[in-house]
Amino acid sequence: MADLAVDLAGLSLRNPLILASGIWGESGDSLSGAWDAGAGAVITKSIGSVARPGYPNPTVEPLDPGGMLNAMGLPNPGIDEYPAEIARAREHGVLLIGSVFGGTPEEFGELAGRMAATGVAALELNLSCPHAEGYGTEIGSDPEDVAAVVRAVVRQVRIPVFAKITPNAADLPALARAAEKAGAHGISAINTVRAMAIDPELERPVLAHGLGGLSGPAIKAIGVAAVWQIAEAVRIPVVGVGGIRSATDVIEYLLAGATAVEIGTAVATDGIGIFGRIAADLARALDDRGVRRVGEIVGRARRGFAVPSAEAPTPGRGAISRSP
Amino acid sequence: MADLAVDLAGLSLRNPLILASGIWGESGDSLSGAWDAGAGAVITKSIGSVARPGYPNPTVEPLDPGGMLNAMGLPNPGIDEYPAEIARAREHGVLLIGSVFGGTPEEFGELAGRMAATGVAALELNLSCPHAEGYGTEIGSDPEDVAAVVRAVVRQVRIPVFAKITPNAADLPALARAAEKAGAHGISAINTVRAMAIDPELERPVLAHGLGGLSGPAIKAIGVAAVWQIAEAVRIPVVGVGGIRSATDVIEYLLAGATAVEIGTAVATDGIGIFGRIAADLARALDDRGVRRVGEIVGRARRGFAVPSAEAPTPGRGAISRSP
Amino acid sequence: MHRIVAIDRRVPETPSTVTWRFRDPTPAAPGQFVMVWVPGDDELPMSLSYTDGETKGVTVKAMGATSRRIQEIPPGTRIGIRGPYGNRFALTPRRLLIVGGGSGTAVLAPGAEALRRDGAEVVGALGATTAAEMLFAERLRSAGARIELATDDGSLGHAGYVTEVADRLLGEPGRFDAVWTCGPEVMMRKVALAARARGVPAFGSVERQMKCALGMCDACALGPYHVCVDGPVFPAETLLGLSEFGRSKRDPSGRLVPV
Amino acid sequence: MHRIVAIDRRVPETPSTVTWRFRDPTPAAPGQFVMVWVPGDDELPMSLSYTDGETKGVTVKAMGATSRRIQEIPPGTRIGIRGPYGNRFALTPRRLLIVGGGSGTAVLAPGAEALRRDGAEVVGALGATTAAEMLFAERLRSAGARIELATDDGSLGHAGYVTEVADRLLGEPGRFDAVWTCGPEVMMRKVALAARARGVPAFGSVERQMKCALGMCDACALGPYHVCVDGPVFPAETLLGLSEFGRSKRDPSGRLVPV
Ligand SMILES: Cc1cc2nc3c(=O)[nH]c(=O)nc-3n(C[C@H](O)[C@H](O)[C@H](O)COP(=O)(O)OP(=O)(O)OC[C@H]3O[C@@H](n4cnc5c(N)ncnc54)[C@H](O)[C@@H]3O)c2cc1C
Ligand SMILES: Cc1cc2nc3c(=O)[nH]c(=O)nc-3n(C[C@H](O)[C@H](O)[C@H](O)COP(=O)(O)OP(=O)(O)OC[C@H]3O[C@@H](n4cnc5c(N)ncnc54)[C@H](O)[C@@H]3O)c2cc1C
Ligand SMILES: Cc1cc2nc3c(=O)[nH]c(=O)nc-3n(C[C@H](O)[C@H](O)[C@H](O)COP(=O)(O)O)c2cc1C
Ligand SMILES: Cc1cc2nc3c(=O)[nH]c(=O)nc-3n(C[C@H](O)[C@H](O)[C@H](O)COP(=O)(O)O)c2cc1C
Ligand code: FES
Ligand code: FES
Repeated sequence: MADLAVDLAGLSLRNPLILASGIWGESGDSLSGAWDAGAGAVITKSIGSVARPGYPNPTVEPLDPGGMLNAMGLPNPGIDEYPAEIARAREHGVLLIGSVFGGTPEEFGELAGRMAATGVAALELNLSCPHAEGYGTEIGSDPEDVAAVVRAVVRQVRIPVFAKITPNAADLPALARAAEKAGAHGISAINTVRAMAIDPELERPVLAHGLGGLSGPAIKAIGVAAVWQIAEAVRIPVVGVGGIRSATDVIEYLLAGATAVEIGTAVATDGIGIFGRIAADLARALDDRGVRRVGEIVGRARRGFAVPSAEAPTPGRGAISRSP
Repeated sequence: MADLAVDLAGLSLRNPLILASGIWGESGDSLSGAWDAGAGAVITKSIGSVARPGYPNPTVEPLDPGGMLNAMGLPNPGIDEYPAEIARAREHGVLLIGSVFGGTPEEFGELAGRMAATGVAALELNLSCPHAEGYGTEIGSDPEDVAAVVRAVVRQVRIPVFAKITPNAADLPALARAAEKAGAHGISAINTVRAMAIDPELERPVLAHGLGGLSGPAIKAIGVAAVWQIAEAVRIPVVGVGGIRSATDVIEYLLAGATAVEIGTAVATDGIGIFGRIAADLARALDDRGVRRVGEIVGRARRGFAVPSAEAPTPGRGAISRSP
Repeated sequence: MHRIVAIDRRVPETPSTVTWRFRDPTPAAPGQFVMVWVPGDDELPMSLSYTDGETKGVTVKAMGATSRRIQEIPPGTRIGIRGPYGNRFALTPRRLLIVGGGSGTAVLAPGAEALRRDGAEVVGALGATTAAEMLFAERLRSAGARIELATDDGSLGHAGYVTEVADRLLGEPGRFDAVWTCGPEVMMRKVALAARARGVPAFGSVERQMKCALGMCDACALGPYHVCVDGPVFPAETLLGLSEFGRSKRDPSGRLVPV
Repeated sequence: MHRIVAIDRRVPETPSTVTWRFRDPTPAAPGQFVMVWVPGDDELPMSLSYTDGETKGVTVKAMGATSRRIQEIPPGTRIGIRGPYGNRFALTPRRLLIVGGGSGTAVLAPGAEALRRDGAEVVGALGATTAAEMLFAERLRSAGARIELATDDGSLGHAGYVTEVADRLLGEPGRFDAVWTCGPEVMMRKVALAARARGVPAFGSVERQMKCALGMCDACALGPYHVCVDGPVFPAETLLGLSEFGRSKRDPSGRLVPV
């Protein structure tokens, strides 16, 4: 049986399947439940400095085909209250990654320190907070902002720090490189993709917030592209996120260069049992291809691949693969 | 019967349904065919300075759910040869918009002048060309680049110029404002979304180019968000593109603020008859809601809409809609 | 993937509750709820008070600001519906006791009606603050249920808590093979304890903050459960085992606050 | 949405053609093609030379650099398949003449076999440059077709163009109720004209540059048609009406170049 364990920036994960931030992340019992269901690690919901109720409903709208739209508005009980939930999950033995969000590098640094003090094994920085509401950009869309946030955080903590990259930016490799240079230990990609639905009958936005973020299978190819580009640009590990619903999806991300993956929306569509199912399927799929450890296939899609020219036809591009 | 005609930056379209660039755009006969099928205008494929074969196959991969991945590599016969195709379509009476792409503002200006000389009614600037192959950014992801291109083009021509915006950028309103300020007469949004597929069995990218662009229903919510944001930011008309397959989709874009829309991938999934079908359905749908001219519903989803706060619960947000 | 329905009929039930009936052919079962979007206002979870056929219904109680505001919307208003979500009451009892507190009866009524149609015996103990607030007593009577009432102010039926009526009824050994309850959690806790004492299996429908209704966002976390997918109906034994039941719930930010 | 198949059998047919057989249960009809992706190399349109049952086949002719290169891939190689795409030969003729030039016979063979199984009469006029390059003559004979051959160098059958054989066969009035042809366009044009002269409906399968195979990218534009969805099989009358037929095609950039 293939060994699913992975080393992720020093964290020992029993398998590469991580619960994504914002899903089952409000209560310590839920975090424990995701762990019991087979997740290799679980990420808390993104915690800020003060309690926020988030946007009013509707905050979520399932879309066809295969998309999930949400604008929760980062509801969270604030860093004063949340450690109680973490304590509960830690008692349960959960491998925890604490997610935090802030508006400035200083706020990120402060939050990171307090989150680390709860005993989480690592941090994930949610860099997708709007710079200023009403404008299209996020703090995570500018390499310098990203670097400043990461620098402020790594100064405060001794645990691995993952920078979670937004897809709503032009140059994802540049963002990832900025985070790496500033001291991040890993990159998570991607967060949700800016999107919106309007009810054609009622003639108004469906979400109370209007704009939202798209997740689920509809964004898988966007996430895979991000991982592919980022894994080429940095040496720190990349965690792939976006639209994963099966072991095949996980393999696609691993081949693109992800060391581990996060699963979010599939918990809604397939139930929390998705972790156990994918872990079993993944082990079988690796066995079938004669792979003993997950790490062997990480980035393997790059083997023999070269970008062709669009200016003139290219002759034979690389090796031909045979069945095993 | 509702009047489908729209005025788009001075162009009189018999309906708001435009054939998107890169679809049925290689031959004059195909452009004519799309017109005969009921398109309100047709856009040529993006033409450059010299003939390019594009990337080798596979250049296209249909994805589940509802996505189409492509990396054609901007194949085109070049501006020397292409005018013959335009002449053929013009003879047929087609309302033509010429799309051009270039690597620098100067090249765009030169191409725009030559394209305008063929007698097309308007230009669309494809601003999604990679700045430099291998890097993640496009010439259209930087507001200053966009402004420089638009300035170079409007100096050369006297016909309306549409800047086609990439979704692979942080701040779409900023790009649109830059184009508007530089003299563009309209904004088209969006082009394809950066994406990729890896074959899990063969362990290699499916497209010869590796990275590609996602189109089709999977990106509709991304396109609607872009139009919503851009329409708020500029005064020039916005043309909505991305994932349109039905009259309901068109209405969603119109409500978000689009004056007209473009249809691409649906030609593959539904056939060219999609133009006639949507036009008929759209007229019926407008009749049903008592709308006489398409223009009446443009941007109407903004009526009474306000962004709520995520920091504290909001009381009643705007009017309640009743059935007619 | 919500759908739009128009409120066909607006039925004021009591001074503080109103029922909206709307055409919606999507099948639903007693106990399930829908997310009701009042455009321009909020989206709230609402149990279906009518689950049969093509005309469904929800019964809205004026509780906080939102539910008060939306009570006023007139017939013809178009609202968005997602669902039905959640689990259902098992329609297996042959001798059922329902214990409804206030608008909680709305959750119990469609299942009680279904069992009556099926020939089962249904007894209802319904409580309200005052006579005018008594909900669905007539509806259940005309379905053939035996109904006993209680009001806090004694204006109708027993003067006092409905749990006292329920206690008395449960005191007749072997009379019931199941109890369903919905109402304030303190009430449901009492009913659950009484049923446990008599060895009668009981089920309660609970409410928690809801956002996604899809088992994803964790807003409705209740111990290890998510009310939106694992509930809203839980065995009373499960509820009694939860430290939060009857004591705390989460506010929209996820903070635990008293119920 | 391609699928991966392994080449089960590699059958060298002539010095310049090889057939790949592979398991693919997706139904297909004679005349249709698939997009064949040779990983690490190109993706090319290939007509199915075997359309029946679960084991399909394509017959690859060494034409340019790519088709030469991929001819060498060994059995066991996994390739990607999309499709089948395009239209089909109508299986209605009862007295069919097929006229195949070179590897074009591969396109005609499965339909001819199907008609034979159905009891129809099939006569084949097959041409090649030389005897060794004659494709599928035995296959069609064993299906019960009467086969007449022609080679440019006279090494087998009639010395000269296969169109001369076809002309002769078509000269027998009323003998055929349909003609199918596939091969170089100059050849197909001659067959089309001969069939028109005799009043026999004819159908030709044509090739053009292909990228999407979905009727979107316009690479395969042929007059007002798209070969990938409106073709590859066209009535000969349609082809004769197209100024491009037998004269020009588009290169990968979309430029019109001579066929
Ligand atoms: C599964 C489910 C089914 C539901 N079904 C119905 C239904 O059929 N009919 C219906 O009217 N409501 C139902 N609700 C409750 C409804 O969704 C709202 O929570 C309720 O209308 C209050 O909303 P509000 O915004 O007006 O009040 P809020 O502003 O949220 O609260 C106002 C005040 O009411 C109190 N309050 C809120 N909810 C309750 C409660 N459940 N019990 C006691 N006090 C409360 C609060 O503590 C606060 O003091 C259901 C909830 C869930 C989770
Ligand atoms: C619908 C369709 C079905 C096809 N079915 C088959 C099939 O079953 N078997 C098969 O081998 N090929 C088939 N082809 C052709 C095949 O897809 C390639 O075009 C062919 O293999 C040449 O590719 P290449 O890259 O090797 O040659 P290129 O590099 O494209 O061309 C090399 C040389 O061959 C010439 N050439 C290319 N194609 C043709 C042609 N069709 N006729 C005459 N000369 C040509 C070119 O002009 C050039 O001189 C089909 C094409 C289409 C569109
Ligand atoms: C309801 C919901 C809430 C989310 N909340 C957060 C959050 O608080 N912090 C964060 O970094 N990402 C958040 N995300 C993004 C997810 O972690 C993930 O990046 C994204 O959904 C893509 O993965 P998926 O397709 O598997 O869901 C949220 C996503 C959803 C659907
Ligand atoms: C095969 C293909 C080729 C395209 N070529 C071009 C192009 O040359 N120029 C351009 O501006 N956009 C091009 N596009 C983008 C489309 O015009 C359109 O913006 C995008 O596909 C989204 O719309 P859709 O979902 O309706 O296809 C192409 C898209 C596809 C699928
Ligand atoms: S409401 Fe989101 S998990 Fe239940
Ligand atoms: S191959 Fe693209 S339209 Fe035919």
